[in-house]
Amino acid sequence: MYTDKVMDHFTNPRNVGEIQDADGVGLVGNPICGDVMKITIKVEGGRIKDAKFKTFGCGAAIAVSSMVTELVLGKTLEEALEISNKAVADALGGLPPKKMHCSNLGADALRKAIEDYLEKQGKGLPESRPDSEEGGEDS
Amino acid sequence: MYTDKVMDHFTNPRNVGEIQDADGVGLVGNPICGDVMKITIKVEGGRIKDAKFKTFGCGAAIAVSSMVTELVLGKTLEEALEISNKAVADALGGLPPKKMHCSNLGADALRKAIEDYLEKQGKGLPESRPDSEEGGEDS
Amino acid sequence: MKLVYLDNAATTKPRQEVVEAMLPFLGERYGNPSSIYSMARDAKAALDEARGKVAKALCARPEEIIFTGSGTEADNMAIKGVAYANSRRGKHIITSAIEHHAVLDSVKRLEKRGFQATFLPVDSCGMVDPKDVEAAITDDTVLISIMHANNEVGTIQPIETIAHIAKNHGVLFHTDAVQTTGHIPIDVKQLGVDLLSLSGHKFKGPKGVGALWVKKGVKVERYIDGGGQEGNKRAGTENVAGIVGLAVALELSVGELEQETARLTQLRDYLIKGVRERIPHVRLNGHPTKRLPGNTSFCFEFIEGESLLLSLDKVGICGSSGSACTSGSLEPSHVLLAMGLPHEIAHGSLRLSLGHETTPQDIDYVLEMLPGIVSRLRAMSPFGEEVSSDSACPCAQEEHSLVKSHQF
Amino acid sequence: MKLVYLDNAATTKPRQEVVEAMLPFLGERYGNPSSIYSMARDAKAALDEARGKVAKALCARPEEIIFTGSGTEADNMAIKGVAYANSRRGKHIITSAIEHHAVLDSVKRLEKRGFQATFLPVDSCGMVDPKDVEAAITDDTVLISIMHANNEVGTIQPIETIAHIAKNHGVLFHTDAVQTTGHIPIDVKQLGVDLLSLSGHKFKGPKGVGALWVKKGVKVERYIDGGGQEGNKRAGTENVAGIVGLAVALELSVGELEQETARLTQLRDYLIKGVRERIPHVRLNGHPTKRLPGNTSFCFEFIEGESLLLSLDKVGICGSSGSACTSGSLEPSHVLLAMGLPHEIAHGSLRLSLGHETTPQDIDYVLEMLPGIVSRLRAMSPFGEEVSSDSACPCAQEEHSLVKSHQF
Ligand SMILES: Cc1ncc(COP(=O)(O)O)c(C=O)c1O
Ligand SMILES: Cc1ncc(COP(=O)(O)O)c(C=O)c1O
Repeated sequence: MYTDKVMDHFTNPRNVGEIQDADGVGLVGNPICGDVMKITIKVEGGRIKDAKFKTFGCGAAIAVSSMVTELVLGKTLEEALEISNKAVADALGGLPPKKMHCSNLGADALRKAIEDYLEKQGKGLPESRPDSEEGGEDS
Repeated sequence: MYTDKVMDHFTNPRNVGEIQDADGVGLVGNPICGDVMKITIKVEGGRIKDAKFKTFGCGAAIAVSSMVTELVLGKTLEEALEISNKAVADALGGLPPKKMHCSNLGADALRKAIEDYLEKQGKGLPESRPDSEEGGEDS
Repeated sequence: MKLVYLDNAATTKPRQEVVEAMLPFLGERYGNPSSIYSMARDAKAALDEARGKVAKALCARPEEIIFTGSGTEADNMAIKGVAYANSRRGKHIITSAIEHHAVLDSVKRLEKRGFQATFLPVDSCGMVDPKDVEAAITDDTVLISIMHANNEVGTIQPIETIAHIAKNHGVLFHTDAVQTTGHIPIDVKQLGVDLLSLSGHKFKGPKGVGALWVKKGVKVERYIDGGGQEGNKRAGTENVAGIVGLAVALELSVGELEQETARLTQLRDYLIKGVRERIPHVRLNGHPTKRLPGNTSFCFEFIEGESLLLSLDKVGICGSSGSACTSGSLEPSHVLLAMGLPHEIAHGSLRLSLGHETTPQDIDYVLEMLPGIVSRLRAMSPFGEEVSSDSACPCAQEEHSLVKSHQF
Repeated sequence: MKLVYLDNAATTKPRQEVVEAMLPFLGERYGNPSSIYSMARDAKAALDEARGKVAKALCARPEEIIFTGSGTEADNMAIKGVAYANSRRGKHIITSAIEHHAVLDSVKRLEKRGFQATFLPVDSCGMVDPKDVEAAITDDTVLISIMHANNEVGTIQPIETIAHIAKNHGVLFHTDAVQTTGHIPIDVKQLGVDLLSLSGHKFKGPKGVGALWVKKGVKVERYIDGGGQEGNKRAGTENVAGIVGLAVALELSVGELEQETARLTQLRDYLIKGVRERIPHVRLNGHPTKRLPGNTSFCFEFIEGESLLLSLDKVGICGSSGSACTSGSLEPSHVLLAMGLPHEIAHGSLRLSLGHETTPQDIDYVLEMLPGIVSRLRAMSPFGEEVSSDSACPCAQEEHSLVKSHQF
């Protein structure tokens, strides 16, 4: 059901935890649906220096969280905002169709964290917004 | 499905054939239903001296025909008329329920043969008539 | 005693390879395919592999295959499932008078639920006329179901032509291919059908497992409700061992189909010829050439089928009279009657269906034993006397007059 | 790696004796039970023997047993078959909210066909209240279907009491005994039910074969139409090997039921106690004592079931979350929700179901591995932080407030 990549990220998740003095916090999902992701980021010089996650959810949700925190490290905010849920799923070698909708929220949590950071900085969002709906297209 | 007795009478049927100068002939059944029995008898001194059958039908029909011709040998006409379809089935150790109705016509054929004989002799039927419907009762 | 099994249309012996493929799933690989741990995923993978094999054998896609508990269930699901799922398009169903009871009784059940049905006649060879199909279609027709080949007399129907007609009229078309799958080539696209039923035990797979192929996009209501198995289309924990067995059996049968067809056709024609030469008053049922490679079906006049079968069994020959399902019944075959045979002739039917293990020696043995058995039973028959030894096949009218002479 | 299979409620490993009993019917004894030659009569005799064994295990009569292709099919047939055959008596059906989907979805299907249904609630232990059953009965009620024991939480229902109520009101009563057959004593007369479903693979028989017991005289419409098999009550060539396997498995299970119940109950309670002692914020689902000998069901708060299962699988422990059938779904178990658990708690469910091969060492292994896995997942959970180490089982309200603090 899950790719080896998913299982690897599920079994050895990268960047678990919470940055105590985070520059941005993103929380998405709903415990009623069984998936909640919290991503905390540290920003330095317009780049994401650190990202950590905490996730309540299925194997896919945990792997997605792990993968997105890995993908984003060192990226500029603009680059980070371009990471889509679909891109995260692709980086994991794909997800079962059912999981595309509900558990594939990593990029959303990341964006929320960046938005939180920008808000705190009193800045708006950069112009380009990746299609956040795209993740579910092939299910 | 069939008892050993039925299979014995089917495999080695007794009294197959037709008595050429028969004293009585009984023909029952219907080829459309798949069962026709013809019994021919020879009567001497009020007793059945010989009985033969020809049957178009299933295994049960053939075994029943064989059994009835065997049961009747040496019997008086009165005794012969008391043989019921059920008695023939019992003598065979029983028949499958489905076969009780349609294929268990041996006693009927025998009675027809006796009636035929009595008619030719210008006599009526003796008083006691066995319940010819009885054969099908426990199916 | 020698055993000559000539009832391969009723069921077949599972191949050794099939049983071997099944065994692990009755043993260590017993996981429930719906569970998520490795052992269960292994069972799921085996199901997927089986689905792929069946799809390949039919030139279809894996996701179009739904495994069922029998060919009968596949037929029920096809007919009732299409009828209910598409009842807004219409409530009229067309089928033939010679379908297997799995189809006939499903259609009759629907008649009790407010649907209308037409049961098309067949000609004396058991063939459905595509023109009749077309003429029967109304604005209300939602489904046509015509079998690929008949199980009793072996006649192969003009499915492509009928499918074409169905498509032209926008009517869904199901074919019961239980007798043909693994026996004659099947390409669902070329056939042009929308649904197709098959059954494992007819091609040397296990009993109690079948499949329904449903063309992508065709709406079929789930027939067995419950869990989400089979893509939510057929509930119930999967018969993993059975499904694996079915798939292996089908793969092997399709792999050797060409040689087997040639071999069986020759044996079949040898048997038909031999019977006709040796036994008078016999007729061949079904189409002389458009018939299943393994099917022979005869009517021996003046005798009844069951006594013939029992006599054959005594010498180790396994055959059937009508279909296995109806052989417990006293009614003659609805197929033979639909072909216009009078009841008393239809009662004398014998189907000898050849299969993978059938050898020329088996046929020789039948040709050696059968004439004596038929003679013996005829000698016991009250009709036998009137029979001349004229070996020309008497036509139905002659028979009728023979019977009438008895005034029944 | 050690494999600890604790998903016996999903499926069980067929016994060696079962497979051995089946094999001849996948080999030399392959006859079609409907045919009439000796080889086929042999298969028929095997079916009769199997029927006798199943009847004996249920204290029923052989002719009351109908073999089916799964427990699911038995449930479909019971519910739809009774509804259609007795629809003149009424069109209202009563069932519970915690039935298996085979029952729930059958009832829902009937709702689409003009029947009405009542889905009774259960208490926090998953128990149906017989008073609710009685209160739900109307003049139009034709069938009540309440499961013997629940497959997820193991709660055993007061079937005798409900059956008594049904009888008093002249309503037919079906029980889904798929989880209890072969596991707790069943005497259909004592239970007082009219129909009972069972499934082979739940008691160490093969998958893809089940049975429906129908009390003599109770009218049930045939669900799978076709040939005259199973006393004309269920068409389709019989899965002879599967039926033989089911019967042998049931006979063996019933033979050792008493010892197994004692052994499993002890192991079960040992597991429950161990989990509760070692892991905080865990609740036991289902009734503390009126539960299946082999069933344990927990909710671990702050974590989600699938990630728990995957983690257990990594160390060779096979369990399930909700039922196997729904584990592919994202919805939490309808059973846990009906018992009043909030969604976020229901997501964290784990069923470990013990069986014939389960040893004390297996339980020790679980008790060794599970606490670490739960801690690790909780450490990953955004809810974990707020959790005090207080090991008292938090009630649903506390959970709700915890969740609300996240403002979702
Ligand atoms: C209570 C209950 N009913 C019905 C079923 C369905 O039986 P089967 O798996 O044979 O379809 C199951 C198990 O899946 C069950 O646990
Ligand atoms: C043409 C045809 N359809 C359907 C069936 C039913 O298949 P099954 O025996 O798997 O129920 C059969 C055989 O019995 C058949 O020959």
